[in-house]
Amino acid sequence: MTRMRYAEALNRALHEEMARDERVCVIGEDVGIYGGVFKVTKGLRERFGDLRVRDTPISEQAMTGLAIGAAMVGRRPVLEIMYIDFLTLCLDQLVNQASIVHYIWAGQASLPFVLRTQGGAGAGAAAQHSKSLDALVAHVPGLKVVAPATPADASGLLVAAIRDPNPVVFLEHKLLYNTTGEVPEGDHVVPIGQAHVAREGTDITIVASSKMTLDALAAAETLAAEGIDAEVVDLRTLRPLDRETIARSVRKTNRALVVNEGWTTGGFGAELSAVIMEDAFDWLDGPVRRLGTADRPIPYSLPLEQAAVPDAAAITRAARLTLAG
Amino acid sequence: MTRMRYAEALNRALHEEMARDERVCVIGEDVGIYGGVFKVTKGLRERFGDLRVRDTPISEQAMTGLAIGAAMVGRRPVLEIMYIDFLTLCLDQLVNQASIVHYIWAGQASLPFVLRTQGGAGAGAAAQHSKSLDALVAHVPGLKVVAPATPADASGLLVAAIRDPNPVVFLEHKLLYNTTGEVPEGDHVVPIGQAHVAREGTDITIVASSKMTLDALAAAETLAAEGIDAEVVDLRTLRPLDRETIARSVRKTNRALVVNEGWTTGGFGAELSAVIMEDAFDWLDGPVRRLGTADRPIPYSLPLEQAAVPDAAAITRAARLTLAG
Amino acid sequence: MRNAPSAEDIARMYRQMLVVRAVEEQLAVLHRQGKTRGPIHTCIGQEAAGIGATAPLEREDVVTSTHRGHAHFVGKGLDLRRVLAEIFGRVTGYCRGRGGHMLVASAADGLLGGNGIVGGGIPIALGQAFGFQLDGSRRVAVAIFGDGAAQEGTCHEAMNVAGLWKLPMVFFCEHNLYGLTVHARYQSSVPDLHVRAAGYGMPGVMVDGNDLLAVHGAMRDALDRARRGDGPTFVEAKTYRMTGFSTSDMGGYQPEEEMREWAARDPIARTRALLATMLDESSLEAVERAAAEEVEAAFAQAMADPFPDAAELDAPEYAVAEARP
Amino acid sequence: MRNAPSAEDIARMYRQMLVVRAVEEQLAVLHRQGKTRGPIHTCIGQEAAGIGATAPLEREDVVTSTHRGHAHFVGKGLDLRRVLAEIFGRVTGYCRGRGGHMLVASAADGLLGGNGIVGGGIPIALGQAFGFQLDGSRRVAVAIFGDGAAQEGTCHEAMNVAGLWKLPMVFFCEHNLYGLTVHARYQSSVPDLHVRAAGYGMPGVMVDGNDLLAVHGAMRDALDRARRGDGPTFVEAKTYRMTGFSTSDMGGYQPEEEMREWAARDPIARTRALLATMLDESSLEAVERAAAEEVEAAFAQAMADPFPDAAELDAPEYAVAEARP
Ligand SMILES: Cc1ncc(C[n+]2csc(CCOP(=O)(O)OP(=O)(O)O)c2C)c(N)n1
Ligand SMILES: Cc1ncc(C[n+]2csc(CCOP(=O)(O)OP(=O)(O)O)c2C)c(N)n1
Ligand SMILES: [Mg+2]
Ligand SMILES: [Mg+2]
Repeated sequence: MTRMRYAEALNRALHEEMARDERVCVIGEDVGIYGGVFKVTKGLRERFGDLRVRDTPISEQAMTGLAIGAAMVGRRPVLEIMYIDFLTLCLDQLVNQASIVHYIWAGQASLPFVLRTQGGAGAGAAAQHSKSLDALVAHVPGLKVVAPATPADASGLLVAAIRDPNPVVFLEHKLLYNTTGEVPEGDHVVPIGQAHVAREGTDITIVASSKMTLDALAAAETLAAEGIDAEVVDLRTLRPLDRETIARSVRKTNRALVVNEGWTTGGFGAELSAVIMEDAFDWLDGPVRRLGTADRPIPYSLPLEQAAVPDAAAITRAARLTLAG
Repeated sequence: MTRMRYAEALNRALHEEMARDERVCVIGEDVGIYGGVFKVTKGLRERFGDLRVRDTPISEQAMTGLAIGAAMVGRRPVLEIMYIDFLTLCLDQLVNQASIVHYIWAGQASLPFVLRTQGGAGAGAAAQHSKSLDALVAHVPGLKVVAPATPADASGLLVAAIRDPNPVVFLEHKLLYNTTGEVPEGDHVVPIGQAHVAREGTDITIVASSKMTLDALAAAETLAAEGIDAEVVDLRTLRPLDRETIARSVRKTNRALVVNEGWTTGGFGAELSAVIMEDAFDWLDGPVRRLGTADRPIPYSLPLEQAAVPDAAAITRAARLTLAG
Repeated sequence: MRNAPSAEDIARMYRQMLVVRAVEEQLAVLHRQGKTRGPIHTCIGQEAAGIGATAPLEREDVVTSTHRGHAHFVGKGLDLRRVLAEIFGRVTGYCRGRGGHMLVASAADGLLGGNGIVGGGIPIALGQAFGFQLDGSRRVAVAIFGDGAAQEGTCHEAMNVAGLWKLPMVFFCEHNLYGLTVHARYQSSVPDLHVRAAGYGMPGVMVDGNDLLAVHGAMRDALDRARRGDGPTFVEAKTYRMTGFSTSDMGGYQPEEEMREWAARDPIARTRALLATMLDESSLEAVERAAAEEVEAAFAQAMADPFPDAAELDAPEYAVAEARP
Repeated sequence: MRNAPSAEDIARMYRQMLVVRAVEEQLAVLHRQGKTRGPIHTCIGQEAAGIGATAPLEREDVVTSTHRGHAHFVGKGLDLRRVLAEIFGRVTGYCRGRGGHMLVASAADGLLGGNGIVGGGIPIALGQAFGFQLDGSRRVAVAIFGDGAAQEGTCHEAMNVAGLWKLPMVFFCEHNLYGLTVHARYQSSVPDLHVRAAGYGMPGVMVDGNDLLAVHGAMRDALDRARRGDGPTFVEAKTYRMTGFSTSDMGGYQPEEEMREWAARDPIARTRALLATMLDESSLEAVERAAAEEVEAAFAQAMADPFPDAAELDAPEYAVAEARP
């Protein structure tokens, strides 16, 4: 185990996978000479050369297609899209091209590529640089979507994503890059599709992912002081969703709060609520509660942004209401 | 009242609104000389000229921006995007631009434009021309999303959409264009944001929209023959959602099936399920059931496409299961 | 100049052109009989362009095609029966009937693949070329697209990257004067699209797209250039769609005089006239008979082939192992 | 050639340039003191381009700006205090603090608006120009964007439409040699972007972007052309960002020699030298003092202004009536 930052864990995984497999290449805006605006691709160009680590023009559509095409002929590209807000520019290639190839071509080709991006609010980056658009990709058959909360999971899931023969959308969070945690040595792989109980508890299940997992864990401590024992399920993967782990937890606690940083309406929290409805209705002592970002474009000014986006305090309040519901 | 096809009802609404308000203009691929590939814009160019009715290059991104910019300076553009599948190309302009202007600029501008498009399967149009991507836009604050099922609602909602000072995504369905129904004469406006009980019933609520409403009504007839009295709520508007009407119905019937033609996972059906959970949990005698398209790219071959997409028979089966649940 | 193709080469291409023409004429007949499903786009009149662009390719070169790909499928050597089976949704089709007419793909033949998203295949070809450059191979990626597609952002982004990175790629534009029903004069700010190549650091070439040898020669030059590592070429083939946009075209927008003018330049007649200077009439007739027989046999087989079982819908959403061309 | 601007005009623009420079230098200081929030992009070294592009505009002309818009805000006549208040998230800001640094907009001044999506404003300007053309007005829409943005698909699509429809529009490209941290040689297939204009049926002009009069003159010509109904112009201003990309830039990628070379061409020094041939030293100093005082006062006011109340988050998602510039 080594203690490191989330960004470092990702960087290490990239170094290791590029060294391990010559087919892995890294492309994106500012990923080469500068090492990425969040420094996740630091040192890769120096080590692996400017053919395998390529600074690209600002052309997200073409870059997504580039990743698809390169994967189709045997490469394993890792594409960095600087902000998840720009995923809207990649979506045609993801939805109409990447997601269909394996199934529609009846298995003639697989597309082993990773689209790394980062989202989330809290940095005063305003309406076009703070969103959490996970719902847009988690809806699409053929894509996998992961959203690790810890350095260990970031590293292990990135390795798994690079080795996966499918397109994987890899969601990081701008406020997680500087968080630290222990990361196992050696060939550390976290399988895609497995949620994980980050904290055991008996009174309520809080389902979360990415930064919301950390906030949920903090909320659980506050709740514990009030005598409420919360279980926190960290999804880690949004698609394919580990319904089993969620259902098992809710069947135990009989109460559920689902937290997702995307906009509440039509967000991934809706999917979680529906899944609990379907898999654990008879065990529920009250309605599943949803917590997400307010249904507004994310405002810049600090008091407004803080009011818009869930944090540990908001989760704590929502958990109390869930138990009262 | 006049009996007409859904496509004709839309066409009439466009004619009337263009005649009524000089600011209304129509843009899109093949909307002018040809009158639209579904003939919804027929006769407009001849009548209103080629400045107000413009055939455009195949440039969906720019066309969406064009609608935004023209709306910003006082026009009321109606943009046709030929297939909803291409909405992925419009999404950046919709999500990062159109949806934020009113709120983020603190009311300095409104964007009165309509993006008309059509979706849905059943025509053998395959994976890139058969989707129902309503979930992608219904998630976005600042956009309105409507999906009429009948000629009367198509006409009345299109008029409302054109007169609305916000961006409205107007979802048609390729298999509805040739369906017929009575359309009121005169200034027929159906307010955005109001669902409507298309069939009253006492045993189960089926929530649907667009073509699924017709299928749900057909299913209700079959169910009636079995002694099951289904209520069908036709949403008409997906965003802002009329939660009231849904809740009222479910509180009466105590059972709910939500039907949406989009992919099931992360689809708009999830939002409906979550909303019922939140607004009517205590009235539910069993879990809300979701019915959507199979979580696969939509296959071409008839037996596969039929198996993938919900129809009246699938709704009937799902309703029975809901009551058994 | 390189050696011109031999009489034998030309006869082979002539036969391919005849096959394409016969296939499409037969599809139109079957459409009228209600025996096809979904729209079918024919390239009648464009066979010299489509065959001239694909016949000079080596098997390991790859092509991204369009919604109008029959000539590319034949030129790239696909098995006609399996192409037709795909068009008829049979399990013996290249994609087991999942793709349909617009999504035919044959990984083994480097046809990767048809595409229903206008401009959607261009960035994928870019990625394939990028993969080949990384491999240091002599493979070339050919993006085929229409004059309408050239107005999509993807085309521009891909041209810039290809020119910048000197990728082994050919942009082959079939300029048939129309994008769906709209004449190029309403779609393009310039009549000749190859002039844009200068803005992307690559040569732009224009050829008479109804002159098989001209297309073939331009394509060979472009391929040589790409294999030498000198980068991409933009080839614009001026041609004409002698029929409607698709089998669902209601017509009325192609002026009769224009149709007549182009009929006089029918590439099949022209290629026959050319061959007649090299082969005697009976050899020509033998070629024609062979083509007709090939087509007849392929239709007979394909239409007798079985549909996939509905249960195939559940084929895996994800690849479990890498599969590639 | 038209009359050159008077000494008074130049002095006014010089003062605007000084204001921009002083604002940005002060923002950098405040950033280091932790008193700003989110990234702030400065245009130090580019003031002649930004002011030269916007100062010749009439009030009813409109500008879509970028993430680096301070010069445009000042050149278009916005109130500095309200610009700064927006940057500091105050309720007195143009967007009541909701927009922040990248999303300043002033409908009354035709600044519509800043934009954090690279290339995102270009199609919106296209739509504004389309609206003006429909109105038959003499207003012009100016899209300002960087050399990086010119590689986005939106730029190409918009150029094609503008050239095709002869819209009253100017494409003003601030070519500052970098897109974020990546040098143009890694982003653009051609060193000069104005050469692309030929592919879109519009004139392309290149000017020394650090020469205020050259920019101003090119812009006036372009505006005249647009007002005459002759269509768009692409103006490329070659300039340089004398500082990092934003306040969060970690540097290291701009070679010292390059920095030195461009420092010698500092547009402020050059404009001062030019003015010194027209005005005496004390007049110049008066201008400089006035600029400094204006900036100081604006900062003092803006930073004393209140934040919005958190409850403002709930401001309406939708417009209820039309509002427009
Ligand atoms: C992104 C997208 N926009 C629009 C369409 C609808 N459409 C299909 S083919 C076509 C015309 C394409 O014109 P061109 O590229 O010239 O090809 P051609 O049909 O002439 O061969 C259009 C508009 C589509 N399939 N995809
Ligand atoms: C669509 C999109 N892609 C990427 C970014 C991240 N980004 C912000 S500014 C920038 C560089 C833009 O370069 P250029 O257009 O030359 O403008 P400059 O910063 O040089 O003024 C990038 C890549 C973004 N904001 N939007
Ligand atoms: Mg064409
Ligand atoms: Mg730049």
